[in-house]
This record gives sequence, structure tokens and C-alpha cells, in this order.
Amino acid sequence: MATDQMLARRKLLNVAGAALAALSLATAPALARDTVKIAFIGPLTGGNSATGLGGRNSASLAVDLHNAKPDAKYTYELVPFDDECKPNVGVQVATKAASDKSIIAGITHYCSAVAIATVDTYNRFGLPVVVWGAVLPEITYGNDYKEIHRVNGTMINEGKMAAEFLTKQGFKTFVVIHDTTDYGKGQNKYFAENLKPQGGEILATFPVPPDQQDFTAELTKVKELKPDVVFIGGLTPLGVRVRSQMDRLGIPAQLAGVSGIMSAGFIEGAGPAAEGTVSFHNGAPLTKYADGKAFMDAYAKAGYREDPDAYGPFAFSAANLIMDAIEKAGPDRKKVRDILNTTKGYKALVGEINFDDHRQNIVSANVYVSQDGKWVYWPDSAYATGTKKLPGKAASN
Amino acid sequence: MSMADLAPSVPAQTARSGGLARLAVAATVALLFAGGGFLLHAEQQGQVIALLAAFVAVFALAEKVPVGRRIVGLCRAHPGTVNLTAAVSILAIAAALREEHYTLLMMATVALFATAAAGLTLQMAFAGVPNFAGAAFFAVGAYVAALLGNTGIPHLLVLLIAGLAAAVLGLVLLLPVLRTRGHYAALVTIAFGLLLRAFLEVNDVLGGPQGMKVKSFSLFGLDFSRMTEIGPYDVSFYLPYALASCALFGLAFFLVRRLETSFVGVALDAVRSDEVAASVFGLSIARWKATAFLLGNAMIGVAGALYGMMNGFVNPNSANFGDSLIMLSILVLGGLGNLWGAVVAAVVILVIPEKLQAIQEFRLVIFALLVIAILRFRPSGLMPRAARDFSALVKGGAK
Amino acid sequence: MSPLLACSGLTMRFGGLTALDALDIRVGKGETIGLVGPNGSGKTTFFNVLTGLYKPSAGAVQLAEQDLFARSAQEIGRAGVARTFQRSRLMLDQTVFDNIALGALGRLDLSLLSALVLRGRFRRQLSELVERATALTRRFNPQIAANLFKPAGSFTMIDRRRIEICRALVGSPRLLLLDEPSAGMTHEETRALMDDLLAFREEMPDLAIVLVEHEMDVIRRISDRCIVLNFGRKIFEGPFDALIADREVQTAYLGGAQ
Amino acid sequence: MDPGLLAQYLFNGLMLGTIYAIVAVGFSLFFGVLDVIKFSHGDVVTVGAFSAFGAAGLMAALATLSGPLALAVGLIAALGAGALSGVIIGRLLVLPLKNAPGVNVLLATLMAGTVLREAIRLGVPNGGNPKPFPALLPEGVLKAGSFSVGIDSVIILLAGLAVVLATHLVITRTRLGLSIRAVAQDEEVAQLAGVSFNRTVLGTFALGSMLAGLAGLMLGLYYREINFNMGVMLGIIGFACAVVGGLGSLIGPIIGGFLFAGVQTLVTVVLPFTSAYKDVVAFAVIIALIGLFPTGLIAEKSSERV
Repeated sequence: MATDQMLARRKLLNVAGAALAALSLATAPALARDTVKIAFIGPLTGGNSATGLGGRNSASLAVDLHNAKPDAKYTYELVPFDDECKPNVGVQVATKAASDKSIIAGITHYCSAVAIATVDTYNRFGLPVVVWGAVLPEITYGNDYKEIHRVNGTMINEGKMAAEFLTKQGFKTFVVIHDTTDYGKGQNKYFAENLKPQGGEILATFPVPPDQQDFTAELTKVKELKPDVVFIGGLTPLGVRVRSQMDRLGIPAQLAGVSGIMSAGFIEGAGPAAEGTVSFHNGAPLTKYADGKAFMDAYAKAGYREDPDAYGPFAFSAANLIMDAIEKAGPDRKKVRDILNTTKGYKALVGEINFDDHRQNIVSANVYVSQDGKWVYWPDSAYATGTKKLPGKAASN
Repeated sequence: MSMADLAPSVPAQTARSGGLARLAVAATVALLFAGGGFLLHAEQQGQVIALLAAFVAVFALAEKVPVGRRIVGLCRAHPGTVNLTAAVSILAIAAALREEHYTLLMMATVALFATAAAGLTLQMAFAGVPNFAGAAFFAVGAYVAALLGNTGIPHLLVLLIAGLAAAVLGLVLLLPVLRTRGHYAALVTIAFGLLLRAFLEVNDVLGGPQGMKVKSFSLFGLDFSRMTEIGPYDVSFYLPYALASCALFGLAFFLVRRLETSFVGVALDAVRSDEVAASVFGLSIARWKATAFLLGNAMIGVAGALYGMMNGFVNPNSANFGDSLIMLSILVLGGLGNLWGAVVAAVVILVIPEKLQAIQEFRLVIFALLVIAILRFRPSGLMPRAARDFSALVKGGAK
Repeated sequence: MSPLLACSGLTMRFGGLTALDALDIRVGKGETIGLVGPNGSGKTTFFNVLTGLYKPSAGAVQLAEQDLFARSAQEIGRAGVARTFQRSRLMLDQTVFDNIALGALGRLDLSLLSALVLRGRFRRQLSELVERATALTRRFNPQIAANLFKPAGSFTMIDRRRIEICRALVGSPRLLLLDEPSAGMTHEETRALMDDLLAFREEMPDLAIVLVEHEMDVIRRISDRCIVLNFGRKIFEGPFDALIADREVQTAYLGGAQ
Repeated sequence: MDPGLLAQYLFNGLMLGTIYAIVAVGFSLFFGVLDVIKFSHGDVVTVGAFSAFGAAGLMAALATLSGPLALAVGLIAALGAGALSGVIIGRLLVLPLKNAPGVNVLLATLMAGTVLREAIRLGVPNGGNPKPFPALLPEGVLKAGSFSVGIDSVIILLAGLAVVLATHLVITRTRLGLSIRAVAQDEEVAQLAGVSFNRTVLGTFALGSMLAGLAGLMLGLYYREINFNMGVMLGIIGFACAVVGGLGSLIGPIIGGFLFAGVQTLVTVVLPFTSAYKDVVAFAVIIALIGLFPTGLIAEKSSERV
């Protein structure tokens, strides 16, 4: 326990290093400020912990940076909870956070199954939350709870963008491999729905358990079907395995995936084979935004052990959105909720945040391609300019 | 050493000083429950650690110090007093923490998992039938509650049907489970759990991976999740759930203890300990294993149904192998066959990790080390089961 | 009058091995048979077949006119055959009473209803059984009777043997099979155990006993008739004195040594 | 069906079966000497994979090593780390709990597996993410019609089969093997005959866990990707294969391994669009087989004396 506190302290010191001058100014007034607690809930242990820890670090960075501001009215304290990506544990920690009256708002959930299970709890207890990573549409659209907001987009945008982009690139035949969680199933649904009007054809769909290691049997079938594109509806581990094993079986098809594979982990995991993989993700790349570089620098300086991952910037933005609402309304859940409800044109790290009538941020998906070991915004990539050719195209030509 | 050795010598002494002994027993139990209540409620790390240390100390005292052993013996000799005090203590804790949503939720969770552990006790601790699919049968109960919650069938009946459904589904496994023993039977249940989960996830009939919503429990027209006050008091809607869960555990406790202290208990123990001897003396191994397996699954199913109703949803993930192992850990850590041990272990396994939220991503590894430590240094569990002593049931005492 | 136990042509084969070869064995009411033979001659196999642990390959088994050939262990147990085991099969973690009760369970009310709700009947049976177990164990050793609810594992080897015999006797069997009760015990202990058994025997004049034993002394003292097995075949049947003189028996034992 | 594709399926199934078999043999070995199930076995596979990954990475960072040398270093690391974790778990957990109920050992080793897994997740930089495993084997693809197979895959498959064979030889031809068999048959008699019980048990744990470490390396080389969770399902499947094949025998788990892989592959081939059901089918087959063969396909020799 003691080491843990030391760890937290060291992290704080690191942050102090990040904003040294600002901090020295801020320490004195900070003592006089009231402390307001914000919950962060995500998977900190288990298979999805990489994203969860990235989200937590980003949110904690936002809080530290905000606390270092000399003109902040309150000192914020981030209270992290681990939902283990398990719905029943999620309900437990949601109840814990929501029934703790000193917690004013929450930055909640990456796993869709957990997020959908907890909406009732937040509504019942009146805790305003901002979802930072779960993409299941029903989380915001399946209810009319004023407490539930979401900064990231849903899989509807991603599926639509994927279908439009891929058919426009001239790909005609598709095979979908998706995991059997609601994330994968949803991705499959929205992609398939949008592909038909575009004239694409799905040759086969393979639902697979999310922890499956070996895909050679499915991929041999894929080899037989010779599709233009293999579309992945799943998270990074699935994407990496399918990508590596496609290579092994000599399948030349183009690989496309959803936001779930758009992580540093995919590129690291798939190695050189990642080159040319296309992915669709809500929001533009960090570097497209004014604060993107500053965020990355501050994150690096804070010395976290894990990368921010794909959804870190969303957690960071959600934290800022909440803190700014509290600055305006004071530490009162109802008032904070009302301010969050009406968010329009809020400048955040991930771009402008506008909530629709279901408190869902209106975002459009963007296309990314893996190029030279990085995810590159499609319009900026060598593939868009024609210097490089998508692997699937090279094969079909 | 076994605490059981001490038990028989006690009744003779206590016959003389019955009243005082009962008082001591009641005080001990009440004190333990008070500590447990504080632990459930404590949020500050310092408090949590102090309470944990206190519990470790209590266990050490009960084992190493003569007075402690004496009190343990007294507790064993006066089960009625223990159970009554426990019931009163639970009511008192519930009344004191009536507005604490999270604490009551955890209390209900502990009670329901302990109820499931009671089912596993019948199966594993008594009949020796391994069941590594506890969470699967738990989930079956919750799915039944989801399907029948809206149909107008009284919810008490829904609980019963849920138990029945879990038992019936267990029938599928009966043949392989009866034909095998030990690790082979364990694998049958592991495979069943994985199979059921995969099936629920892939198949959309029962909601697919998202699962189903479960209507909240209502008793005689009283919707539990809408209860926010009782008389003049504001209460958490988790209060009725906590009380119902504890009552359910009480019922399971009663059933299991009754079976244990009957010839059925003797028969089950014999079947577990020595199949050859049991069958030579005329016991049908299949009958008793089947009885325990089906009854146990029914109990797990009922507990699962109430858990589903409390949470408001159920999904395939509820049937995962990890949760089955959690139930098993509760059983083993508590001491196979001792239901109060199961309650203590349920607190250790379900509540302590939540109290460790402050250590975030290191939680799981610390927890795993804790369980290893308990298994390593107390291989028969926190509270080992006592040998069966019928002497209290025999009029006049045949001795 | 027909004998209590009648086995004819009883044969047991394990794959190619014939462990029991067309055995004809009869045991009368109240008779005590000493069953002897070198190791591996089929004595324990005979017990295992007789108690339903092994399914015999051929032959006939009757207990008081009831056909018990290839029946299940529990049917045979309920028909009145009880036994002890060469390697003690007590449940050491459980109380003496639990162990002894096992011997009577076949005849008790084991319905869930009376276990859970209608406890009156259970309590009556329990009181009776406790009394009976107390009386039985007291005859062998009062110390056991006084500690009926202590784990069986806390007793000495000889007491454990006694408890095992009590377990076999408590259900009032018609036929008792004792598999090397002296194994692992000293001479004195064996003598004491046999004394107990003989004393007890007088109260149950109808009980038939088959005793497997290596100690010739024991056989001589308590058996009415001896049967010698070798390679699964009966090579001798008759009184103990004739056994000592029998040549075939001698070669069976000595032949094994050569 | 196109024979090339058929060959492809066959090869995939063989490969998968070999990996399952190697893991399953470990379970069977432990069970043979000690009647325990060491459930951390799957996570030892992960430890092996990450050790090889780390060692090969370290060597690559220190000096530009050629493929074979880096492979050798990775191999030593995988075997060493596997054996070490096996011996530690055996010494600290399994032997002390020898007389406790079997389920205690199972639970304790399961928790030990969790510790290993979490240690990897927390200890390796960005350990929660999948890692690319370096291609240490010669590249190149053999092609025949629509059948294509990497040279490295062939090497891995042959090596896997060789390891299974080698394990058989160790058990049947060496002193350690003799001790293992002696202890497995009768612990007391073996001790009377001068076989050190503890040393034999630890030797078995080292041997079985080396196999797991090796399986980790093979998985890394074959899939070119490793992650901290890779051992969980593999452990369960390996256990299932060992049990279905018959615990305590050596050939049983090998048969079990190929059987399980066969069923999984077959479902995907025959019912490709319901391939999500392949685990449902595979585990249903397991339950049915155990119902039919209650002590495994290769029946365990009943040593119970009445």
C-alpha cells in the first residue's frame, strides 16, 4: 500500500515536471480550493486493460493539468475504478461511484457490454457520466437518460464510412470476421447494412470467440473464396492474429478493420504485415488538432508506463469537458448534468464536441491507413496520393 | 490440528453453565458480524487494513490461544445461538446501513454467492461431485428470470422455476458426471460451462452477447427496485434485495444443515469418502450423486435468478469460467462443507478486491497472492468443517 | 435344509487370467469358514465377487434362495452380506458413529422429506442407532463407545479394526466376510480381536462368517471348516486338522516358495 | 473439394493438434506422478513465449545476431523460464499441498497462473498489448496448387512431432523417466527402491514445464504474435485433451490433442458460416466422449486395491 502511494506521488511529481512553472504558481492557491472528485471507470485488469490504462492515464493527465491551472476554481481528484470489462463488476463499481455523493461526475467505460449494463444505475443515482470509449449505439440511443453522454462516436458512423470508402476504392467482394461480443456483432451489422446499397457483396461471415488464437481454418476457407477485402469486426488482438495468419496462408486480400484495431498495439503486434491495413475511426488524428502535440508531449513527460492508446484522447477530452462544466456550475450533479446536456461547440482535444438530443457527440468517422509503422490519416497518406498502392488492390490488379 | 477434536468435550461442561456460554457465543458472533459490517462499509484504506488485520488476529487467537479454542468449541456446541445471533446481527447491520446503496449491494452479492456456495457444498463438499460450472447454472437462473419476469408469474414462483430449470439443465450432464470421478468429472462441468457461454453468445435467441434485461424482483406487488422508504425511513432500494438475499441464504443454510445432520448427510459423506465401502453397504452411488448434483444446481439457479433481478440484466459473460472459479474459491477458502466459512470467504473474495480499488491495476495480482497464501497456510480453509456430532439430537444422550 | 450361501461354478476372468475357476462353496447358517491360500490365490477376489464389486463371468450365487449372481453391490449389501477390507476402508475424517452408521444406512429411512421436514422418524432411528452402536462398540472397547463422535482417525489401529467390524455387524447381516482382520497387527492384538469376535459370535448364532487369514493360529481357533484356494481353484475343503495334513495344500504353499 | 485446400486444412489441423498435444502431455505427466492438475500450465506457455521474445529482442538490441543464434538463445530462454517456473510452482505450491484435497492444488495453481499472467501484463512494457514475435526461422513458402505452407511452419511441425517423440524416449529410456514411472506406479514402493520422491516430482515439473515453454516459443514462431492472455484458453484445451485422451498415459493426451484440433477444424470446414459454434461442438464432443469413455480413451490403469 505504501509503495502504491509513493507511486502516485511520483506520478504527481512527474506531472509537476511537465508543468513546472505553472505548478509553482498554482500550489499556493490550490490549498485554498475545494476538492471535487470525478470517477474514472474502465478495464484496468484483464484482456482489455491496455486501452483501459491508457484511458485512465489520459484522464489523470487532464486532471493534473487542470489542477495546475492558476485560475481553476476547484482542485480535482480522479477516483479510478476497475470494471474488469465484466458487466456485473461494472454495476458494482458504478453503484459505488454513483452512491458516493462526493463524486460529481464520471468518465465511464470502454467495454460496450459494461456501459450498456450500467446506464440504469447512473440514471437512478443521477450521476452525470461521459462515455469515453464504448461504441455500442444503444448506450446513448437505446434510452433517454439525461445522465448519459458520449464523446466518442458509435459504430454506426464507422460501419457507414467503411462501406462507402471500401466500395469507392473499387473493392467488390468481402469476407467479414467478427468476434461474438456485441462490439463485433454490431460492427458486422452496421457494415453489412451499409455495404449492400453500395453494391458490395459479402461472401462469408465468420463469427469467432474474441479469445480465439488460431484462425487458419477460417482463413483457409477465405483463401478458397478469394475476396477482395477481409473486414475485421473486433479488437486489436483479433486484428493482429488475423493479419499475421493471413500472411502465413498467403492470402493477398486487403485487410480493413474498425476502430478496435486502430491502436499502436496492432502495428506493433502485426509488425511489417500491418502495412496498408485500413481502419475507420471517429475523430481526426491528434496531429490534426491544435492541442494534439501538446497532449502527446505532456503525456510523454508525465512518464506513464502505458501508451494513451486509441481512446486516451477521448478520456482526456471527457475529463476536460466535465471539469469545465463543474467550473461553471459548481460541484452539483444536476447542474453539471444540465450543462453537459447542452454542450455545443466545446473545443476539446478530439475536436469540437456537439451533443445531439441523445447526448451523443456528432462525429464523422475518418479513414486511416497503416503506413511505415504508423496510423496515418488517409488524405495525408502515400496511398491517397498514389505513391503507394493498397495491398488488396495490388493483388487484384 | 483440527478444531473438531475439541468439540465433543465441551457439551458436558456447558450443560452446567449454559446461559453464560450462550452469552459468550452470542457476543462473539455479534462482534464478528459488527466487524464484517464495518469492513463492508469502510472506504478508507487505513480502516480496511486495520479491520483485515483484526480479522487475521481473531483467526490466530481462535486457533492458538486456549480461550480462543474454548470459544470456538462453544460456538460449535451452540449452533442455534450462533445462527440466531447471526440473523439478528444481519438485520441490525441492514438497519444501520439502510441508506448505503453500495454496501447493501455488496451484502446482497455476498449472500447470493454464499447461497450458490451452499449448492456447491452439497455437490462437492458432501457428495464429492465436482462442479466447475457454478456460474453457468447461476446464469441459467438469471436467464429464466429474464424470460419469465414479465409474464405475470409471481416472482417467488419464478425463483422456484429458475431453480428447477438449472436442475433440469444439469440433467444433461448427469450421465457423464455419474460415470466419472475426480478430474474427469471436473472436465465435464468445465466443458459444459464453456459450451453454455459460447452458445448463449453466438445464438441470438436469448439476446446474444448483449444478453437480456431482467425485471426487478417484486414480492406481493411490492417492486423492490422502487422501494425508497420504509415507514419514516429513507432506504436504499438495495435494502430489500439485501434482506431477501440474506433470507435466501438462510433458507439454503437451513436446508444444507438439515441434510448434513441427517442420515442423508452420512450417506453423502460416505459416497464421497469411499465409493467402494458405500456401495458394499448398500448405498446407491448414482442416486446420491444425482440428488446432490440436482439439488445443488437448483440452489445455484435460484440464487442466480435473484442476482439477475437485482442487477437488472444478464448476459453470456455471467456464465464465464472465471466466475465459476470464484464460486469454487469461496467454497475451498471457507473450508469445504462449512457454510459460515463460505460467508467469510465470500467476503474475502468479493469484497476485498473492491476494497483494493486503490491499487488499481495491481489488484488482481495481489488478490491471487492472497488466495495462494490462504491455501498454502490454511489448506483446509479459513473455517474447517467440524465432524458431525449427533449427540445433541439424541434424547437423554446415549453416552 | 439348503445352506445360507451357495456358490456353484463361480468363475471370474480378467482378460486372459482366470482368477476364480468354477468355485463351489457352500456356507451354512451360523458356520464359520476359514478361507486360506497363498497370495493371489483368489481369496479377496472371491470376496469382491461375492459383494458385487466385480461382476463374475459365470456360475451361480444364492443367498438364502435369493439369486445374487452378478447383482450390484448395493443389492447384495441389502440382501445381508457385510464385509471388512484388507486395507482399512474407514473414513478417518468422519466420526466413529458415521462410520458405523454406514453399515446400517441400507435399512434406514433416507428420504429427503424425513431428513428435511419430518424429523421425528429420523430422530427415533437415530436414537436407536446410537444405542446400538454404543452397545456394539462397548463390547469391543468401552473407550470407543465413550467417544462415538470423535473422528475415526484418532483411534489406534486395533480400534480401527474393531470399528470396521462393528460397521459390518451393525446392519445385522446374515453373512459376514472378514478380509485378513489381523493384517498389520501384533500377535496380542490379533488374539484380543479374535476373543472379542468369538464372544460376540455367541450372541448371533445364525450369523455365518467367512474369514480370510494367513495366521493359521487364528484359523484354527475360530473356524468350523476350512477352504483352501490356489490359482482360483478350491484345492481343499475340510476341518483344520485335515488341512495341516493335506499334501496338495502343502505343495501349494511350498511350491510357491520354490 | 480442391485437394490443395484439403491439404491446407490437414496441415492446419496437424499443427494445432501438435501444439495441443505438447501442452496436454505436460498435464498428463504431472498427473502421473502426483495425481494433481497444475492449472498454471497454460500460463507457463505464455512465460515461455515472452521469455523467448525478450531474450531474442535483447540479443537483437545488443548485437545483430543471425537468425539461428537468436533462435537458439530464444529456445534456451523459453526452456529455462518454463522449467524454472514449473519447479518454483512445484516446490512452493504443489508439494506442500500434496496431502490437501485435489481441488486446493487446482485452485492454488490457477492463482499462480494468474500471478504469472498479471506479472507479464504489468512487467512487460505495454504488456497488455499483443507483441510481434520475430521471424527467427527461414522464410519462404512451399507451394503446390492452392496449397501453400511456410518453410517455418514445416520446421515447427516437425520439431513439435520430434519433441513429442523425444518426451516419449525420455520417459521410457532414461533414469528420470524410470523414476517418473516408478513414482507414478507406486509412490511408496518407489521410495523404498531409493527413488527420491521430491526430486522426481520436481524433475517431472521441470520436464513438463519445459514442454510448455517450448510450446510458447512454437506458438510465437508460428503465429508471429504473442499476448499475455494466450495461455488461458490453451491451458483449458490442453487439460481437456489430456483428460479425454486419458490422464497418466503419454499417448492418450497426444490422441486427445489431435482429436480436439480435428473437431475444431472439421466444424469450420463443414459448417463454415457457423464457425462460432466450433467451440460449442468441440466441448460437446468432449462431454460425450467422457460419457462414453469415463476414464479417457486410453484408460488409466486402475490401481485401486480393494
